[in-house]
Amino acid sequence: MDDLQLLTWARGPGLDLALGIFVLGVVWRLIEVYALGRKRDLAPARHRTGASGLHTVLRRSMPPPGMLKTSPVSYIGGFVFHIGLAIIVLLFAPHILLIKSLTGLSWPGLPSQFIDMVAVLTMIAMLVILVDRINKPVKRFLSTFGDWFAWVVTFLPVLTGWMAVQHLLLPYTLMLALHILSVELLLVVLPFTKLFHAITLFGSRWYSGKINAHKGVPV
Amino acid sequence: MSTAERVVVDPVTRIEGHLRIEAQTDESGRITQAYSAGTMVRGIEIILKGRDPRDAWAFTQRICGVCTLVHGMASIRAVEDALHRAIPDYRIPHNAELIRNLMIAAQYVHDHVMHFYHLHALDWVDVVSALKADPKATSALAQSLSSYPKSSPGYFADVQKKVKTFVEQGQLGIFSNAYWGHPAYKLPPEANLMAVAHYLDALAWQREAVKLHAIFGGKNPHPNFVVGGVPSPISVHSEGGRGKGPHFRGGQEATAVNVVGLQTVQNVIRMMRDFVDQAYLPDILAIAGFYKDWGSRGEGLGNFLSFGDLPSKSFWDTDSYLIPRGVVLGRDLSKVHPIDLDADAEIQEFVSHSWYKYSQGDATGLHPFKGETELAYSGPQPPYKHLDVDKKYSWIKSPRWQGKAMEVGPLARVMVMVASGNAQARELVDSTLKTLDVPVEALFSTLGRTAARALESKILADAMQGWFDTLMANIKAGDVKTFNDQYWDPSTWPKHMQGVGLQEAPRGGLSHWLVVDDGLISNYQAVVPTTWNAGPRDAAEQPGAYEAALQHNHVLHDPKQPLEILRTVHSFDPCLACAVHVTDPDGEELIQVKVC
Amino acid sequence: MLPEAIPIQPAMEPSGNARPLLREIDDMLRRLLETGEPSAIDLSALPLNPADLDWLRSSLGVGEVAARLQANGESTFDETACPGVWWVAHRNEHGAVVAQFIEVAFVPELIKAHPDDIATGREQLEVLVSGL
Amino acid sequence: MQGPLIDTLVRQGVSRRTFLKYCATLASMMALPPTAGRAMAEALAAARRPSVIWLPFQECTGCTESMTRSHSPTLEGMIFDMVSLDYHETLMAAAGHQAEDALHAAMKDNAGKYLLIVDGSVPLGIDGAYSCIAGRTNVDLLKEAAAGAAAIVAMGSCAAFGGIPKAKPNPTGAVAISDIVKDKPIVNVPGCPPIPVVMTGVLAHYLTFGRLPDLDDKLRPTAFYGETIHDRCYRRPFYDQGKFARTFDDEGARRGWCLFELGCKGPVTHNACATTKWNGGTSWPVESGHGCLGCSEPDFWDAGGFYKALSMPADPLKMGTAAAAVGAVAGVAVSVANRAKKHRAQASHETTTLADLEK
Amino acid sequence: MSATLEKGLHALREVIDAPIASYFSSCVHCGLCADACLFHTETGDPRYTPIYKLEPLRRVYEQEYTVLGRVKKLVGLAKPVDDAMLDAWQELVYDSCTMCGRCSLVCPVGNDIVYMVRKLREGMAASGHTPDGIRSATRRTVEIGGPMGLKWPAVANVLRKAEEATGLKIPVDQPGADYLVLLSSMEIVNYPEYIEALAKIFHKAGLTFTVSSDAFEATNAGIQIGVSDLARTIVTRIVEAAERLQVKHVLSPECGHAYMAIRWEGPNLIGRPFRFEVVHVLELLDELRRKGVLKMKDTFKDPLILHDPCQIVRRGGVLDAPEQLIRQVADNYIPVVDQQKWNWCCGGGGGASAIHTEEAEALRAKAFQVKKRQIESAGVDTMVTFCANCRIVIEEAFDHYQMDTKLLGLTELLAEHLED
Repeated sequence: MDDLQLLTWARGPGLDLALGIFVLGVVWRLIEVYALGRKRDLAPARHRTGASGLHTVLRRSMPPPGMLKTSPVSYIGGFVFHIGLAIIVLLFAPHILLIKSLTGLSWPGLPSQFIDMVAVLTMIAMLVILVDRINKPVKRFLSTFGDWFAWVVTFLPVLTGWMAVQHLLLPYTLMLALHILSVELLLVVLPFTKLFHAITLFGSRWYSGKINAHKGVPV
Repeated sequence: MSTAERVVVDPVTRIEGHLRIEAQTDESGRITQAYSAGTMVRGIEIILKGRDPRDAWAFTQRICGVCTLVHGMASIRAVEDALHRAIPDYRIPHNAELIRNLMIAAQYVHDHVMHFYHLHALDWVDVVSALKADPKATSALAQSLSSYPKSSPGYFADVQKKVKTFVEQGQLGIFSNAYWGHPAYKLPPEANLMAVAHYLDALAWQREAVKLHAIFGGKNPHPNFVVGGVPSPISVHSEGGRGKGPHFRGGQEATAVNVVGLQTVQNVIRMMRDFVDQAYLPDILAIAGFYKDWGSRGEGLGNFLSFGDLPSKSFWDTDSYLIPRGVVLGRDLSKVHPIDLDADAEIQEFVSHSWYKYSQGDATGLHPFKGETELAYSGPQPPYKHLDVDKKYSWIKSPRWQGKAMEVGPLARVMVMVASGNAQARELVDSTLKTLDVPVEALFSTLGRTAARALESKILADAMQGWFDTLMANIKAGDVKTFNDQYWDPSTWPKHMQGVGLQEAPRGGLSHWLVVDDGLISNYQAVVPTTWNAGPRDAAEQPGAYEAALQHNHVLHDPKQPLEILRTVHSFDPCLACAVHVTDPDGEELIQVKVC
Repeated sequence: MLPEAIPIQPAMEPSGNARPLLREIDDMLRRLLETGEPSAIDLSALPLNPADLDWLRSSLGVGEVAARLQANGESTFDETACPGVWWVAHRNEHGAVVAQFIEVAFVPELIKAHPDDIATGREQLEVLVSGL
Repeated sequence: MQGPLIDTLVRQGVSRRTFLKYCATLASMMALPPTAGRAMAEALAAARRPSVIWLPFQECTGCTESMTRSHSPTLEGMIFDMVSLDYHETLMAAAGHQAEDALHAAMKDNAGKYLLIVDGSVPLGIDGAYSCIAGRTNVDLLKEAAAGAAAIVAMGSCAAFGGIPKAKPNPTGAVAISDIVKDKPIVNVPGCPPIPVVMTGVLAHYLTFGRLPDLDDKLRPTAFYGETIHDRCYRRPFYDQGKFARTFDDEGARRGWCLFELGCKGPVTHNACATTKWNGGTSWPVESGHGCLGCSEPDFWDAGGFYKALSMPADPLKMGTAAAAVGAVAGVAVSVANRAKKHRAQASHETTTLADLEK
Repeated sequence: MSATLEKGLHALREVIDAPIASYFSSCVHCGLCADACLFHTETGDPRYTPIYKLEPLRRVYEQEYTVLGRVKKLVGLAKPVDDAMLDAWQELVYDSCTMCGRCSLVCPVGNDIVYMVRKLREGMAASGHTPDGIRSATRRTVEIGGPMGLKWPAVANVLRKAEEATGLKIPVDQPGADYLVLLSSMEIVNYPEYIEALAKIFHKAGLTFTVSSDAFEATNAGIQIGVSDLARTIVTRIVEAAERLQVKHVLSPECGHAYMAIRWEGPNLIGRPFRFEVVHVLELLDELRRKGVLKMKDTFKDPLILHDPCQIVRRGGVLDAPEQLIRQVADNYIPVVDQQKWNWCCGGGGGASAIHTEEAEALRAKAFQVKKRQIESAGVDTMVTFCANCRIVIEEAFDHYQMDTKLLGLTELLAEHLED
C-alpha cells in the first residue's frame, strides 16, 4: 500500500470504522452512564433551580478565585490546550469541511498561519502539562496508564497535523494519512478512556449545578 | 497480380488505439470481404459503476487522448441531461455553453488538421519524393494556391534541407519502412514538398491552437470540465474600479480567464481561421486534384447519422444547433429523418460478432440505457495469425439505428447539414465539387470523407468568432456566470435518474448513456463514433462502416503494401480506444480462453 | 469586440523572499574577484512572485551594458548597477520568459563567441577576402 | 562542443548559442544547477541520435498527444535532432507488417542501447488477450522489447502505476510496467498525461548524462516530482489566508482563491504543473479554475472522488446510523442489567443497625 | 449480622447513581481538587487528594456498572476492593475529610466530590471501616439521644437556667408554636448563652417557640458516619415531635451538620417531604433584621472576621445572611479573601471532630494552619462563627497553637447587643 492508498483508506473505510466505533461507543457509554438515574430530591428547593445546570456548565470553565495562582500550569496550560484544540478543530478550513460533510454545518475558517501558531502553542501547552504531570506530586500520584495514554492519543493528531502542514519528517501525503489515522485512534478510544470527559463533562457539571442550586448555592 | 489472399494490417498505425484490418482479396487484388477488429479493451464502463457521476467525465475522457475533449463533454452532458429530465428548469449558464462551443470547435479544427497532416497525409504524400522538388517551383505552387505566408523558395529550401539531412543520416525514425515509391503516390515532388512543409508547420500550429483549451480547461490533452457549467471562472470583478462595467482582475488574484487569457483565445481563433483558410483547405483541394479516382471508392454504407451539436442557446434547444440532428438514408439528401433517443428499437447495440454476451441471447440488440457489458472472449489465444471472422472477432460492438448500419463523422455531418439546408455547407460543397470538377457522387467516398473534414473545419472556425463575440458581450454586460451550483450536491438529486449525453465528436456522433441510482452510477454505456464506424458485422451480417467502405471498389496494387486499405480506413480517422471501452472483470473468462 | 476594451487591474505584493538574495549575490561577487570563478542563480527555481522579481530588479538597478541575443526567441543580458552582476532572461519565440538567471561573471557565458564559430567566421571572411 | 548533433544543428542554421540557451532553459526547468546547462550542451552535442522505441499498450494516446504539445524542445525538434524515433504507432508512416519490421530492425540494430518508452498499462487477465498488437499480447511484446532496452521510460500514469485500467475493479488485470520488468532501469513519468516538458526533460537528461535522472521511491524524477502542486501553487497564499472558492463560480473562484474545498488534490500530488504550467506556459488546471485531480499519483482514480476535499470522507459513511443503533442497543442492554443489579441491591437492603457498625 | 466487606460493597452498589457514573467518567486526574482540600494543602500529602479518597467507590462503579470494568475484572485486570483497601482508606474517608465540599467547587469537570464521599461512607460503615470516635458518637445519638450522651433532665436544667438569666419563659412541648427550636448538645453543654439569646430574640420578635423534650437534639451522627438507616432513626424523632406539636417551622441551630441533616437530608431519609419548614437560625435572624425587628443597642468595636461553617453556607445555601447580620452588629467587620462559599473548613466537620486518635488530632491541628493564617493575615483578635462544632474545633486549635484569639457565636453576639 503506498501513501496515497493509505490516505484514501484512512479517509474512507478507516474513517467510517472509526466514526462508527466512536458513535457506537458514545451512545453506549452515555446510556450506560446516565441510565443509572438518580433519586428525586425530596427536600424543598431553596429556590427554583432554573438554568443553574447550564450556568455551571459555563461557569466551571473559569478558574475559581485564587486557584489560578496555586495551579497556574493546570489552568493556563489547560486553557491554552483546550482552546487551542477547539480553534484547530473548529476553525481550520479543512476541518470545517469535514464537519460540513458530516453535519452539513459550516462557518468561515481562520488563516492557516494562525492555526499553525495555535498548533505550536497547543503542543507547548500539552508538553508543559505533561511535565507538570511528571513533576507535580499530586498529579504524578494520581496518574495511571490511562492518563499517559490519553495524553499521547491527544497529542498525536496535533503533532502529525502540524508536521503534515509543515512538511516535516515524512512526505505530506503519508503524514496526512498518519494524522487522520491518529484522529481515528482518538475517536476510537475516546468513549472508553478519560477522554470521554469531553462529553460527560457537560452532564457532570449540569448535575453539580442542579444539586447545589437546589440548596441555593451557585457552583 | 497475386492469388487470392487474406491481407492483415495490424497494427493499423497513425490512428488512436489498436485496430486490426483483415481483408480478403480475389485474384485481381480486389477486396471482397473486409473485417475490422478492435484488439484492446480496458473496461472503463465497468470501472465507472458505483462512482460519483460528477467524476465520470474524467474517466470517460481517458477513453481517448486524441479527441481529448469529447468523452468528457458527453459525460458532463449525460449527467446534466439526467438532471434536466428530472428537474426541467435545470439549466447551464449561457457563457458555459459558449465556452463549451469554443472548446468543441477548437477540438474539431485542431483534430482535423492534425488528422490530415500527421495521420492521413502520409497516405497521399511521399516524403522521399519531396527531396526531388524544386523549392522555387514549390513556392510558385504554394503562392498560386493561397496567401499562406510561409511560401518563399527559401522556406521550402530550408525544409528540404532539413529532410535531406535527416534522410542522409540514415536514421529515418518514424518515416522508415513506409511505402515510399508506391505507385499509388501520385503527387509531383513540389506538392509533396509543400505538404511536408505543412506537416511540420501544422505541428507547430497545433501547439498554439490547443492554448484555447488550456485557458478554459487548464491543459491539453485532457482539459477539465465540470457538471453544471465550465470550471473556468471569469476573472472580472464588479465592485469598485474605474467607471462602469466589469473590470478584469490581473496578477495573483485571477484565473486564466482574464484579459490576457481571453486575448490568447482571440488569437487562437484568428490563427485557426487563417490556417484552415490558407493551408488546410487549399492543400486538400490541391492534393485531391491528383486523386480524383478516390472519389469513386470507399463509401460503403451511404447512411449517415448526426446527433447534432453546437447550440447557440441551450443544448436542450436542438433548433439552435449549428450541426443539426438527423439521419440521411441511402444518399437521399432530400430527407432528414428524426432520431428518437428513448425508443427501445431506435438505437441498439449488437454483439453477434463481438466478444460480449447478452443475457437475452447474442442475436438481440439492446438500447444503451439497458445496455449490458458481459465479456465472452472467444478469439484465438495469442499469438495468432488470423481472427475467426465467421464468429466473433472484435472488442467493438455493432450499434445500429433502426436496425441499419450508419456512418458517422464529418461526411455524415456535412451531408445532414446539406440536407437540412445549411447555406454555408451547401456553398462549400458546391464550390469544392466545382473546383475539383467532380460529380456530386464523389462526395460519397474516401475522398469525400477527407474533404468533408476540411469543409466542416472551415464552418466551425468561422463560427467560433461569433461565439467569442457573444461571450465578450455578456462579460461586458456584467454576466460572468459560468457555473450552476444549484444541483451540484448529489444529495439534492432524485433517487433514480437517467440521461444521455450527446456530442458530435470530430469522428462522429457520440452518445453516453447514464443511469444514476442514489447519487451513484448504476449503468454507463458509451456508444462512440468509432463503434458506429469500426464495428463488426451485426446479427443480420450487415458490415460496419469501415468494412463496407473497404469492400467498396478497392483493388490492392500490392497486398504486401496495402496502402489503399490505409487510405480508406484513415479517411474515417479511427479512434479505437474510444470504440473499445468495455469488458467484464469476471475471472472465469480466463478458463474459457484456455478451453478455446 | 476585443478583450483589450476591458481595463485590467493588477494586484501583487512582494513576499520578501528576494531580500536574502542580495547577500548571496555579494558573496558570489567576492568569489568572482578572488578566484575568477563565475556563478549564477536560477531565479525560476526560487519561490519568487512577479512583485519579488520587480523588487529585486529595481534594487539591483540598471548598469551600463545591455545585450540582446536572437536565438529561438530573444534573450536579454542586462548589467545591473553592480558591475559583474547580470540579469539574464531567456524568452521563447512568443516572448514568454522561459528562464531567468542572475549571472555573476565578467561577461555572461552565452555572449562570448565560441572558437568554432569564430573559425567558421574566418572561413566566411576568407571567401570574402579571396573575392576581393 | 562538437559532435554529430551540433554539426547537424549548425548545418541547419541553429547556432551554438541557441543550443546553449536551450540547454540552460532545460536545466532550469529540471531544477539542475545553472552550471548544468553547459554540461548538458556538451553532452547533447556529442550524442548520436539514440534509437527510441515507443510501444503503446492500454492507453488513450493522450501521452503521445501531450508529447506533440511540447514547446521546448518541440516534438519535431526531438525527432529530427535528438532521437531516432524508430517505432511509434501513432506517428509512424509504415503500418502492418512494415511497422513490425521496423520495430524488429530497430531492436536488432540497437540491441542493448535503445531507449524503450511505454505508454499504457499491461493487462494480465485472460493471459493478456485483452490487448493485442499484431496478434501478440502486450505483455509478450513488452518482455521482448525490454530485453534489449538500455532503459525504460514508463510514460504516463498508466504505464507508471497502472492508471485508469487499474482503477477498481481493474477489469482486465492491468499492471504497471515496473510490475513486469524487473531487471532494467525504469523511470516513471506519471501524469494523465505527463507534462510535455517533463517528458522531454527526462529524455534530454538521459541523452545528456547517459543515465536516468535522480528518482524518488516511486521511480519519478525528483526534479519534476519532488514537490507538491500545493507547495508551488500560485494560489497557496489564499489557502494560508483561509480564502477558498466554494463553488466554481463564486467571487472566490473568480478571484483565484484556493480550490481546496472544491476537492483540489494539490497537497498530495507531486508534479510540476504549478511551475512549468501547460501548453507553453498558457495555464494549468488550477489557474483555469479546476482543482488538481492528482493525476500523477498512483491510484489517484480511487482516491475518494475529485470533488471531495482531502479532509472530507473519501467514501460515503455507512456505519454511523448502524453504529448508533448498535450502541443504543448495547447501552440499553447494559443499563437494563445495571438497573436490575442496583434494584436487586436496594431490594435486598438490610437495615444497618448500631451493632452492624462493629466489625 | 455484622459489618462485612460484602455488606459494604452491597451498600455501594445501592448508592451508585448517574451523577456518580458521570463524575467518574469525567475525571481527568488533573489534581486540582487537591488544592482545594486543606488536608492536602497543609500536609502536601498527595493521598489527601479528594478524588483519590474515592478510589474504592470508583472501583466498585467501574467493576459493577461498566462493561469495560466487568471485562477487566473477568480477565483479572481489575484490582478488587478488599478489606485491606478499605482499611487503608478509612483515614482518607473520615480523618482527612470533613465533607466540607470545597473540592466540589473547584473541580473543572464539575464533579461533586463530597456528594460521592457521602455515598462512599455508606459502604465504609456497612463494611465496618469507621473510626471509633464517630462510631461511639453515633451510638450515643441513637441510644441516648445525642452525640454527647446528654439526657433531657440535663437539658431541662440548662433551659431553666436560661429562663432565670433572661427572665423569659422557654416553653417545652408546647403545641402550635411558631417554631420548634432544635439544639445541639454542644451548644447546650458549651454555649448555653445561645439559648438565652434565642429566647430574647423570639420575645423581641413576638414569635412563639417551643422545645421538645423528645427531640431537642438536632445533630445527626448517622449522616456523618454514613449510615442512612441510623440517620433516618435520628431524624424521625424530630419529624415526629414537630408534627405532633404541629409547629410551622423547625428551627435548626447554628450547628452545620444539624442543618444539613434536618434541612437537606431529612426528607430524603424518611422518603417524603416534611409538613413543616426547616429554617436555620440565621435565616430567621436575617429575616427579622430585614423587618427591622433586630435593632442593636450598641455595636461590637473590635475588628473581627467571620468563619463561614461549610455545611451552613457552602453546603447549606445560607449564603448572605451571616455577613448581613455581622455588619449589623460589628463596626469593624473585615471580610477575608476566602469567604462565604469559598471559606476554608475548621478541619473538624463531617464527624472528624469526634475522632480522637493521636494521628487524627495532629492532622486536624495541622489542617487548622489555613485558618490560622487567615486570622493572622487579617490581623484581628476576634473571629465570629455560627456552628457549635466549628467553635469546639477552633477553640481546641487555639489552645494547640496558644492563640489568644476570641471566638464568638454570631447569634450570641447579636443577642448581646440587641436593643432591650
